[in-house]
Amino acid sequence: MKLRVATVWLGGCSGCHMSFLDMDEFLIELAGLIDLVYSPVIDVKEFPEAVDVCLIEGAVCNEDNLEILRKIRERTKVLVSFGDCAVTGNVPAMRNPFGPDNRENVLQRAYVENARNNPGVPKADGIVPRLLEQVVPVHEAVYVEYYLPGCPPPAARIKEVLVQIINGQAPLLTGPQLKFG
Amino acid sequence: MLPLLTREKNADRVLRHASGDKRFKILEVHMKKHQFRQDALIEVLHKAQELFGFLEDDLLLFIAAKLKLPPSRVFGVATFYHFFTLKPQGEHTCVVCLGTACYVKGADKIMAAIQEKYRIKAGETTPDNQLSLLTARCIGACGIAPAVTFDGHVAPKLTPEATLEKLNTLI
Amino acid sequence: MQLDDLKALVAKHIGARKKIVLRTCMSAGCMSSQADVIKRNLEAEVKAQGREAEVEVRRVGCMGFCGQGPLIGVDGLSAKEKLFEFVKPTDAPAIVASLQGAACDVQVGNPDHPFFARQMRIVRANGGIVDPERIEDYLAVGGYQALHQVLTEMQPSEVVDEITTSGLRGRGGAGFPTGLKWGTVAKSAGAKKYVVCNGDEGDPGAFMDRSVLESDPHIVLEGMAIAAYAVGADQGFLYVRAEYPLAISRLQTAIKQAKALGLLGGGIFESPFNFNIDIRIGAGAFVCGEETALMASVEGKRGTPRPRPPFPAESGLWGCPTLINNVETFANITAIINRGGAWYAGIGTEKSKGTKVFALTGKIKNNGLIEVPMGIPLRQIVEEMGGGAPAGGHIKSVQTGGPSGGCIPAAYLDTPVDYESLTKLGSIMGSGGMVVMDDATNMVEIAKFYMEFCMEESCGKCIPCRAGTAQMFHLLEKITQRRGTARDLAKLEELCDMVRHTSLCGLGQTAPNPVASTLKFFRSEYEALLQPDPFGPRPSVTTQSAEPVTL
Amino acid sequence: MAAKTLIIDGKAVSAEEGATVLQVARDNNVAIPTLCHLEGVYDVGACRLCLVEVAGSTKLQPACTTKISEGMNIQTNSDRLRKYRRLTLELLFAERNHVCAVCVSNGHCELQTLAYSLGLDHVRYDYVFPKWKVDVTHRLFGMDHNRCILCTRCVRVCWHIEGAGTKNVAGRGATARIISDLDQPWGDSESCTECGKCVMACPTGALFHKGATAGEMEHDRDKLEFIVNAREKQQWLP
Repeated sequence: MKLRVATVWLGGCSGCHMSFLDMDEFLIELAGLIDLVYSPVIDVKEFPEAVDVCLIEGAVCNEDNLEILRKIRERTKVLVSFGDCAVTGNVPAMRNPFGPDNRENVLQRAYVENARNNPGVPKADGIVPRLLEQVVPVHEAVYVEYYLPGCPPPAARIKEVLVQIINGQAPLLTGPQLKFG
Repeated sequence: MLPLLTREKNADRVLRHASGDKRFKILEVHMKKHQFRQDALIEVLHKAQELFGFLEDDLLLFIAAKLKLPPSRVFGVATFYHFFTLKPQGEHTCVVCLGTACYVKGADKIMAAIQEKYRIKAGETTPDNQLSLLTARCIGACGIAPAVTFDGHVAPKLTPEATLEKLNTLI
Repeated sequence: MQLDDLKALVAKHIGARKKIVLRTCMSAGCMSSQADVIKRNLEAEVKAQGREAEVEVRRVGCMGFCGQGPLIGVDGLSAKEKLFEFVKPTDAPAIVASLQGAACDVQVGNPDHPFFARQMRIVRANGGIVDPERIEDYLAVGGYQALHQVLTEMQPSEVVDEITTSGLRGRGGAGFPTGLKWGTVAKSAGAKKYVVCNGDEGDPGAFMDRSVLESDPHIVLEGMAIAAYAVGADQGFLYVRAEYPLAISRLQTAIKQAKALGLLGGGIFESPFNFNIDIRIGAGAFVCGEETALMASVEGKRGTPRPRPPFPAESGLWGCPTLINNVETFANITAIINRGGAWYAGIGTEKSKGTKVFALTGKIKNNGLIEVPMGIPLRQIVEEMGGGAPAGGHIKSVQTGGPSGGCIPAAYLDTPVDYESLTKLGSIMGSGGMVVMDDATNMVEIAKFYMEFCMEESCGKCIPCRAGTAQMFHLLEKITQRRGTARDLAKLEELCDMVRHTSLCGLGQTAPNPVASTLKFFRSEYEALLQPDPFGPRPSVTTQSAEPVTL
Repeated sequence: MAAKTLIIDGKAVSAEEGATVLQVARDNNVAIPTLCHLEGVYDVGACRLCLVEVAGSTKLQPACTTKISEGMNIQTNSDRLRKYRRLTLELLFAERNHVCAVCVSNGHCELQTLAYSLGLDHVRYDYVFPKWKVDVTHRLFGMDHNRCILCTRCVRVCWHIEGAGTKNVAGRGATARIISDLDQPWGDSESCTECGKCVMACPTGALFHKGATAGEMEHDRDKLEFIVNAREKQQWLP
């Protein structure tokens, strides 16, 4: 049976997924080795049950992130923090040092100060999820088995980890393969 | 820019300014007593704080100039020790001892009561400049815990109520 | 000045004494309850009642029973001293009248109380007896005779030998053999050497050194002078916390008086030995109790420690060999010289000789300072001398060693108080703080209290102490706020080990002790606060695909 | 000077008396990680990364300040030491705001390099996210306190190589910080000679040349060693 693999995009720039797509021709080989059951690049709405491996891009920034992450943890055997935002909080977490008001300030900056048309923070339910007081890396919210740092992780590094996992090994990165940033 | 040749240097300005203030004279006499030794810096800072109430930048620069020390060294020392303050203090000070003996006997509750009533945290001064709230690590008065120092006088075996009452009469 | 001149001075001083002496404790504890007003009132009352011929009021240092203060001791009335407790300024007329037999309702203490009876006073022999601001009083109890003896009859090496024989160990906490330290400094080459007295008593809940400095400053000065002679130093520094203004002013007075009589300064007792002592005032930094940090502070710098070796004995103040001992260590010296090292070695246990002063505080009936022989069971101290927990409470643990020590549970109260036994329990002797906690005390909160202390007192130089104590405090906060999980507790334990073994100085190395010892003896209190971890680690999983992939 | 023989990681080596364990290890190609150590200035033993095990001693010793002695038996890379080093780095990353992706020194940072060399793939401790300022008032240089690890290299080069004493540490504990003069904006400092040695010395992106963008800031630490050798040993060529 092929591994049921998911990738998910939380609070991040999607650069890690771009890097994933950068694996080029290996993607074709990969398609024969795994079942991609959930991902921003495929059209599945609900995170499925019984997933073997999930790569998580992005930090935990809002209540939606937290909710889906917990669901993912319950339905997945192995979680991999995918990229610096997931591993360290990285750029999304740069609002944290600005204290308890950082949420309001971020929204103000994004939707009012930088708005060309119709400035105003969206208020209706379900449009902008409530931001968490602090952005946290994935492993502060749920337990994570493996870490794949980099901003973004180069395609070769992602491939290395995937191949090891598919081969049933605990992925092991060493030296510059672990470089943050 | 390289050291400014035209503008007056900070140290010169401070020395000129200090010549009109008697307290600087007293401080200088004190430094002389220590032969302007650099290792007397902490003693000098004690005296300066006693004379001026707190250590402002010009005062630190004056000391640096007289003891022939780089300003960064004087600032580094002044901010290392909790006893020195670089901000002006309120009319009255209230130092709550948070040593272990006082703590197990309820100093935290005394602290909470003052913070709640005067809406200031440790290290802060009320907006009307009446009261500065400080904490001490241990004033060595453990036998009479919990102890609070009001304007330099230690009061023994206090309760939150008694402390607030003392402050009431003080302010 | 020669010894005979001193003796004449003493004889005159004793001759001027009056029959009845009202000893008024004017140490910081009793002063906070208006002991100065009480003394003034007593003096006025003695005059008013016309008793000036027979009665004198004497300012004395700490009598020890601080929790019952202000205290007035009465000598010369009967064979036994009488002790008035909880004295108020308005009690003065009644107290003076009682000297002639009038009834008096001021509470009278029992001098046979185990709090006093179980004590053995060497360091505090003169506390509460001599006037700390009059050198004549100190001379009258044999003061400076030990210094005279070493200067006139002993070689420096003989002094070191005597201290070695006594088995005295450093009273600042670590318990390093004092004789060995003196010997090392004495042997170190150097034209200039220093003697430093560490009076930076920073442990919260400890006030032994304050009391000694306030009550009997000369015993410390004399101890330092003897040490200086033994190691070949001519300059001393006495480092005192700024939080102890009374101790500082009494030391200044004492030094001035000793200099005036030629007991400090040049050519002491008309010998070639010179010794000067300067006071250095701390400014609120616990880390300055660490000897290398203290030296940096004496040099007027930021009080940050440095790696040892080199040890101060070889390279200390300004690179010169430097002897650093604690106040209580120096206060033991005159007795050892006067009565011999062998006598001292006969007190205490095999490895811990002599007596130790403790500040007995916290949830206990009798608060105050006690001096007991080493090896006394902890139970005797807290139950017999201390009278146990106040009504309704039960003793849960005894904290020794302050932020560097640990909490000893009630089940171990039969432990003898000596360096090794306390260390075995995960605590330390420390400088002598002994804070009793009853069953209302939450041990996790206590651990957090100490960790916050260490975090705020960390100098910030080394990473494990600066960032490690901050993380440990954060974890303790999470746990006490019921946000912590078993994983957080594991991280806390991991940091206990790491901070202990990698920190630069004693502050960091011992900072985990209060956490480690409460985890050892009161683990269930931590566990009761932990939260479930539903998104925590999974049972181990394997992912095995059908075909191996080739790269 | 007498030669001493000792064992480092099971290998017998000899070296001149007075040398430190770190010097001898490096001369013999034994890598010991360091952060506060900098060739050319005295050591402070603050980062604790170079701690080694010395047989017969229960205490770990910093290789940078520990002098060798005859018959010493040293372990530089035990499991225990690796664990402590990793923890030390975790504490550093959690302490301030090190965001490698947007750092001027990304790719040229000693902290970053050490982290991956020691296998640090994530930080298990909660990030503190303190609020620190960036001082860009100086004409040529900037100081980002978010990236400072308080190694005090800048302080030491400013005092002992340049002699200006502009930089020092103020405050203490977690709030300790590097200052210029009386904690003024760097640009207002009267003592700064603009020599740039502090920037050369910095192991991270805390001190940087203005105008350097992410990944562009390379520190030239060899220059400092060169200056010291030229000044003290009259040696201009390696």
